[in-house]
Amino acid sequence: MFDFSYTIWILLIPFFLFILIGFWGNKFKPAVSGIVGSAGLFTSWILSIFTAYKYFFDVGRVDDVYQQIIGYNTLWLRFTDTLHIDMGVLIDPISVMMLIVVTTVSLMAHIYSTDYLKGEKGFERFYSFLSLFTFAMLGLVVATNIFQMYIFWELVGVSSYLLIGFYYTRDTAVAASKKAFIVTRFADLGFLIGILLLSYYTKTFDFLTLTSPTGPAIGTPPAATFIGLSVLTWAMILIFIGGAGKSAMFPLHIWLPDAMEGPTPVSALIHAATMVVAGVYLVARMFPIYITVPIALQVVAWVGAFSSLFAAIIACTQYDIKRVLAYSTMSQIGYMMCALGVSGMGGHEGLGYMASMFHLFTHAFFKALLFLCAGAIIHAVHSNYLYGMGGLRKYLPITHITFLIACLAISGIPPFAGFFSKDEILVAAYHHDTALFIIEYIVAGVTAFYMFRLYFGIFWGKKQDYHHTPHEAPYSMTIPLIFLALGAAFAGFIPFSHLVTSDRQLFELHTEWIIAIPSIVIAIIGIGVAYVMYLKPTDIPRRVAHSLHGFYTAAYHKFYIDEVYLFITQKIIFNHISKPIAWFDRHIVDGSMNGISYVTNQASDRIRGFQSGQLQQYALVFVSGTVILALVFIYLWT
Amino acid sequence: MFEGVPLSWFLILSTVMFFVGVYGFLVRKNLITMLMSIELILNSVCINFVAFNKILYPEHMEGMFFTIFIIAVAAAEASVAIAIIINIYRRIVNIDVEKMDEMKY
Amino acid sequence: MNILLLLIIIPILTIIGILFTRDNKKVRVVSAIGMTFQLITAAIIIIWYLAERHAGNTAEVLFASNWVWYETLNIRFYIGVDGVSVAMIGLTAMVIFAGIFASWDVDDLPREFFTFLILLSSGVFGFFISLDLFTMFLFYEIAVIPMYLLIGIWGTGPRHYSAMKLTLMLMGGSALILLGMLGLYFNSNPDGGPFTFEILKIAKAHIPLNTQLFFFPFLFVGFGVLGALFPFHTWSPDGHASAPTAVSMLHAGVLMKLGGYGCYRVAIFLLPDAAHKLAWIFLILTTISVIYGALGAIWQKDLKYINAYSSVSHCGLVLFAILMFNETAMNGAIMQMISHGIMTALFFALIGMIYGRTHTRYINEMSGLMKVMPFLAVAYVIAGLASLGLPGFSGFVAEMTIFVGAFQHADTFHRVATIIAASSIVATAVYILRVVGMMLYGKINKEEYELITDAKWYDRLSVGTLIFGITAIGLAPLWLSTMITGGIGPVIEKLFLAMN
Amino acid sequence: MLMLIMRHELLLVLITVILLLVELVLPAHRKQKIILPSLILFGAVMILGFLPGPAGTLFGGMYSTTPLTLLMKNLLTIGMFIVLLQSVDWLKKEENKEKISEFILLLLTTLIGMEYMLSSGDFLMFYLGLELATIPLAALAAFERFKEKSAEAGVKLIFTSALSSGILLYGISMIYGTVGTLYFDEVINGINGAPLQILAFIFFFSGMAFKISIVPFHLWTADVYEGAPINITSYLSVISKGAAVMIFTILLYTVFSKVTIMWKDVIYVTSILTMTIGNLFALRQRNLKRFLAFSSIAQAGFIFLGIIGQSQLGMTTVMYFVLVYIFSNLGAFGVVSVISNRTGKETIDDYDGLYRTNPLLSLTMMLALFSLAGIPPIAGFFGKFFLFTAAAKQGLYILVLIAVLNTIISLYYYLLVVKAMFLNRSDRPIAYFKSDGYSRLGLALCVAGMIIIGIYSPVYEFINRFTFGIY
Repeated sequence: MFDFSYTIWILLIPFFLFILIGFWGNKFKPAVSGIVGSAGLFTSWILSIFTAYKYFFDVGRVDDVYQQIIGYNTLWLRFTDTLHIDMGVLIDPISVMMLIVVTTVSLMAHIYSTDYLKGEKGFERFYSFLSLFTFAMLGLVVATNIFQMYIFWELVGVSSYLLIGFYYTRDTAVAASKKAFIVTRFADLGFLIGILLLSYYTKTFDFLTLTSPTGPAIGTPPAATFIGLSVLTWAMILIFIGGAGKSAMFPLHIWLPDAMEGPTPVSALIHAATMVVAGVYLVARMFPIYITVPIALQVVAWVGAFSSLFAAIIACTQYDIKRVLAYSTMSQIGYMMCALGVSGMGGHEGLGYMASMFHLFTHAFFKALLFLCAGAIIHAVHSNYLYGMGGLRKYLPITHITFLIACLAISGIPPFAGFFSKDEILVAAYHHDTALFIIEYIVAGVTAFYMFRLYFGIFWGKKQDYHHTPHEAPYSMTIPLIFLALGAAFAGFIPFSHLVTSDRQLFELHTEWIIAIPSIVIAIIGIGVAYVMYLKPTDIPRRVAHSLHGFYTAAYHKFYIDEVYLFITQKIIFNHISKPIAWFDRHIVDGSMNGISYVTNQASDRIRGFQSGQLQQYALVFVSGTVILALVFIYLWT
Repeated sequence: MFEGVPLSWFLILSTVMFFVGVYGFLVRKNLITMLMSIELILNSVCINFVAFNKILYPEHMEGMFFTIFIIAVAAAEASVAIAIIINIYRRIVNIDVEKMDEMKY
Repeated sequence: MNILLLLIIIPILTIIGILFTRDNKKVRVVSAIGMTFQLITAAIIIIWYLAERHAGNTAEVLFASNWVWYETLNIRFYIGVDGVSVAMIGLTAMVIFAGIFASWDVDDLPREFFTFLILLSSGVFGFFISLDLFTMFLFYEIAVIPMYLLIGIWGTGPRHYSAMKLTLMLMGGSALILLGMLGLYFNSNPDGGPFTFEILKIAKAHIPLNTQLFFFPFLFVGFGVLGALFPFHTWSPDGHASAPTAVSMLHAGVLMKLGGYGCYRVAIFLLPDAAHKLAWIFLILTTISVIYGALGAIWQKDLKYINAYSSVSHCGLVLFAILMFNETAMNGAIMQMISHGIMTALFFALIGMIYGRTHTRYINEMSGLMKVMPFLAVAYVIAGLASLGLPGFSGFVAEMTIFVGAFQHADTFHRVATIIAASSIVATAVYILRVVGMMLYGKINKEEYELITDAKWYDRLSVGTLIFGITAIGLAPLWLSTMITGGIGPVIEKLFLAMN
Repeated sequence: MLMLIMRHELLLVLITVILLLVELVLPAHRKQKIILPSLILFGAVMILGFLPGPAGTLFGGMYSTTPLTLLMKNLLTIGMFIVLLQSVDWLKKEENKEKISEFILLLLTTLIGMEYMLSSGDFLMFYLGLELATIPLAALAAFERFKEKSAEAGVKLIFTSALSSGILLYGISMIYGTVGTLYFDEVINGINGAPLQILAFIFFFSGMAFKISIVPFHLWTADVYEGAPINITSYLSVISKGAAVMIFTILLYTVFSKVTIMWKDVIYVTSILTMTIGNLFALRQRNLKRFLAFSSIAQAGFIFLGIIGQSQLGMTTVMYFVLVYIFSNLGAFGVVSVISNRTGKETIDDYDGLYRTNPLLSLTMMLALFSLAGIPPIAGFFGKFFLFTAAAKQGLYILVLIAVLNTIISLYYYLLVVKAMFLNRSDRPIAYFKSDGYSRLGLALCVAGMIIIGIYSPVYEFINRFTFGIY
């Protein structure tokens, strides 16, 4: 058996980079940290490529079943004999796939940032955080038990917080980072409680035990129920809430658009390719259990579907290109969630699972690419806003081409990567539930529309008079673009059904043209509409917006979800819970304590009359005291 | 000459004297008078002792001795008291007990 | 000669040294040296302890020595440590060490300041090593009283009021403890023989249930006052707000732990049946403190108040976990004590340093400090992340142990309480990030802040020590938890017997 | 050598006579030369007192000593010695110059009275001792002839004490009436709890309670303490109260041992009253003498917790606490007297910022106050703790609870003084001064006592050995 224990270094290298750059980064020139960081990450990228090769094509498959291999495991903290947190590396198809995704995109982001952030204050800080994030994300994907996953889950959360707040002097950035952290934190609470419930009934954290068909969760599921649903259902729903928080599913999505305040490479890495799909990964990881609790799976499917539609609609109305991409990310993740929701277990039943993972993989490429392009564009025109751009294809040829590829990919135009994965998702949905299928189908069209709205808006349209002519980004930025573009173009040809499947057994995939053709058609329709509306500056968009203005404004204001949250946090929690508590503490609790002393003093003031200084009164008290005592005790004792 | 007088008479007398004394101590404002009331109290005690000794326990003379000592001590007490009263009189030309409340509360 | 005695002798020697130091500036050096030795001693004790255990020494307490003190009353000077007290000793040594450096620039009566501070710490050490209720109580009060002078003389704000309130409330607690102690003493030997204050002996005695029910509230509330048990926590915000830096550190970091430790070591351990009967009342109270403290902190504007309320919340968690009566939760409680001890000490140290530079503690008057004092700011962020329970720092380990342990309780009521308590982590995140956002991030709002200098070497030393502590526990918690588990074994055993 | 049994009293009488003679021969302008010899002589007596000697009864049982009473006398002499040391500074003042010897002689006389009272074997001796201990004190209270307050204190003391002794005598007379004897060891068998005896006991009790200043018989205390010269105040509050406590405890444990149930309740009620009222009054005092007066009242209430223990433990703890109390209270009064002699300042507000000018005095004061409040590791803590133990042994946990809550109140007002000295700043603090050697010796003794007695357990064991078989 091949020894995978070296895989721990895939995590540890970024960790040590974090320590190294974090502590001593500011001792050298900024560039040093960049180079060191990228070099370090390159090694762990190589390692993961090697691992993938070894696993998929050499040792991973034993009689047509991909093994789940514990590459490395060590006891980290012990709660009880059965409940203990281990730190380890679990090697199986999805984790290896994620290793590739994370290291690749992260490496691209590293290289890209060396020029993108050149001269920024806190360059080395950025790299240390980036390494921290990479470490956390890798730890998350290779987690051997749910608690290890939770640990790194929190870590990615915080590194995302730190990176969003990278421009900490910008109030919007600070607010965004805070929002991101708190919203995900709130979701994580659900995750935590889910873990507690699950572990209480199954007495284990270990993924392999949990997901084994004979394990305590699947083999002998707990009988207990809570308001109609089995505790297992509750646990899985709660865990999904955690995932939904990270993956910006409705209604926990509000942090994602604001998170675009962070530097663009961060958006590409964290908020497009890797961290936001952690929720999908989590559900996939627990999939064997989800399959046993259909209700939870239904929740996953519908939340995913709704989010994808919801986000797609909003995306059509936004002008900040990064926000558009953010909403499209949300929508695509909705796709993946939905795919998992409609999936079954095993063989062709598990198509949705495979498709979801597939889409995750391809999406990582074209979405990261889109963001990096956006970065290049912003780098060139120093503006995030669509109406500040136009006709850039002359100035930014490479960016233009790569952006176009990415758009085609995401719109699902063959032969680009998006087509294959999205198609499988639609097939799975079609076979499972028509309603979901229709939603996703519409979303496919809308996606194509808003993506090409961007494309035309940026690269065509009327030429703006830029105060200094935009210029193509340097190689360190364009190379990643090209690399990712290749991925976005050809990743679709990877035979995923032979690699990543729900029961880790390969099955044959046959394209169902009955689904594929219409999906291509609607994509093209979407593109066509965008072409009509945005290729040349016309007033069609305004008229369209005006014709359905109520809906439009609502969508433009993201359906006022933020306002709702603001109301809850500011009004309810702040003014109607915390403030009263503070008051109560000061006046009631504290007041009662002070009251005691006040009463005592009062008492001592009241009885001062006894000490009147009058000798005869003293004598009177004396005598009466004697008499009273005498009477009382004679009465008592006889 | 006291033959046949029952104990209770003495006790009643002494009790009356005692409470008269206490009463005087409590109401008379003149220090000297208060001193006299004290003497009343002490004398009531003396009567007690003598009566008990004579009628109940004639074999020992304890009561008698005690009485004598009480008288002596009372004298000493009175002398010191009067000395202090004189001193007070020197300070505030007055021996009204109610005037002596410079220290209170 | 018992090595534990060093923990008391070194402070006394240090105090003598201080009193014989001529130069006021030298005083701090002397005390620093003394406390360094103290830290080293503590480290040696921990290592030695672990070595002993590793060598298979399974005695209930190690380094025990037992001298008769008051023969006729059978009062003994009985010292010894188990896993729990060893951990607490380590915590105390670390905090007092950091505290000395944090108060490096005390210029008003430094001699007295350091004397009282070290006296206080010696009381704490004595408390943790003593296995005889009498000596325990004695050291407890020694630890409480210097607080009055420390806050009253060197404090800020309404310091006289706060000092008086704090002292009286804590002494009120100790009064209740005294009563409970006497009750234990006179029931320590139901079947004849001399009465005793020795904890381990009393633990063997079978105290009738009614007696237990009578005395348990006294002991638990008595210690609970110091453990900031709702509604007896109100000394803590004012006290911490008024106290000088080092005192807040020591007080929130160590003294409040005396309460939790006492509840665990005396109330629960010696009166298990009553504990079982009455747990639910105090469980409700502690759950309230956890949530209440966290939500109360959200509104505060004064850094020290924020931290005080978060201390209420965290210490509430300690008592909460203790009342769960199972090994994991108990383990978590001890770890939470240590983690919160270091963490909050770090907080107060930083607050003191920030206050010393900006001369305000109101977060809405500060902004953008990250720019001018990066070290302190980063340290503050680290402390904040630790306190909102981020993996990699001690807080996470402790809280997770508590939650998992508490959730293992068979009774639904307890599990619901656990969920409620767990939801405090969100509120914690809210107020921590609020502070970080308002105070450290953003643009500098006053031009005089531009001139602020970053931490001096002694600030860095004290902060660094504490950060090292939280990260060391946070990254490799296993040794600590194993050590503690060894310590709480007997308690759990006794509780288990009581349960059925 | 039967007389050796009575050695304490005889020695005191001896030096009293010697001093009288010396005083006769001394010329008027060299009166204060008598201070040193009298101190030396008294010190010698104090040391001689500790020498082992026989114990027994004299005069057919009227006078009897036990090792315990001998110990008590020694404690009293120690206290007395400290008081003398502390009063030297005051005696040397101009207005007292010609009354030095009177002061010392009267003080010695009261001590003789107390010692007779302690070792009295029957009520007559007891009464004589009591009066001998009281009457000179009245004279001493009115010692400062030119101060109205002093005279007022004298009046209040002499009159109330006369009344109390009258009532006490009435009680004794009724005991005599019902029992037919005055000898303690015979009275014991006669006591059977008849209503008349209850009445008698209550009268007797109130007489004693007056000396110990138990609520409601305490009202004279504050005024007399305030008016009298400070050293007399400290003497009153420590020595005479201590002596009264000791003899009272002995009488309760021996003479009234048959009717324990009866006096137990009385003690119970009065001790609660005393602690609470005393504390409540002490809260609001600004004059330190008055303040200490009420604090000493409260302390008396605590002492009753020991008495109610009614066992060897009770006796020991009471004795032990009195010992501790002597040192603590004398420490406090010592500081007050030094400051008042030098500056004439007596209120708490005058003490603002004292620490910054006179650190040592402040530290001594703080130590004494903490000892009174019962803060470890000072002796007072142990004293109080053992008192509570004694009470708790009887299962009187409620009483103990009330007591511990009272300690909180007392802590509060003791801290008020500490606050004044350490925390408060004053624009006109008491200037630094160097107190005289005698007072410093006295204070040093007190501090040593406060620190050693508690931590050094043999002291307690030593007392415990003597109290064996008392109950």
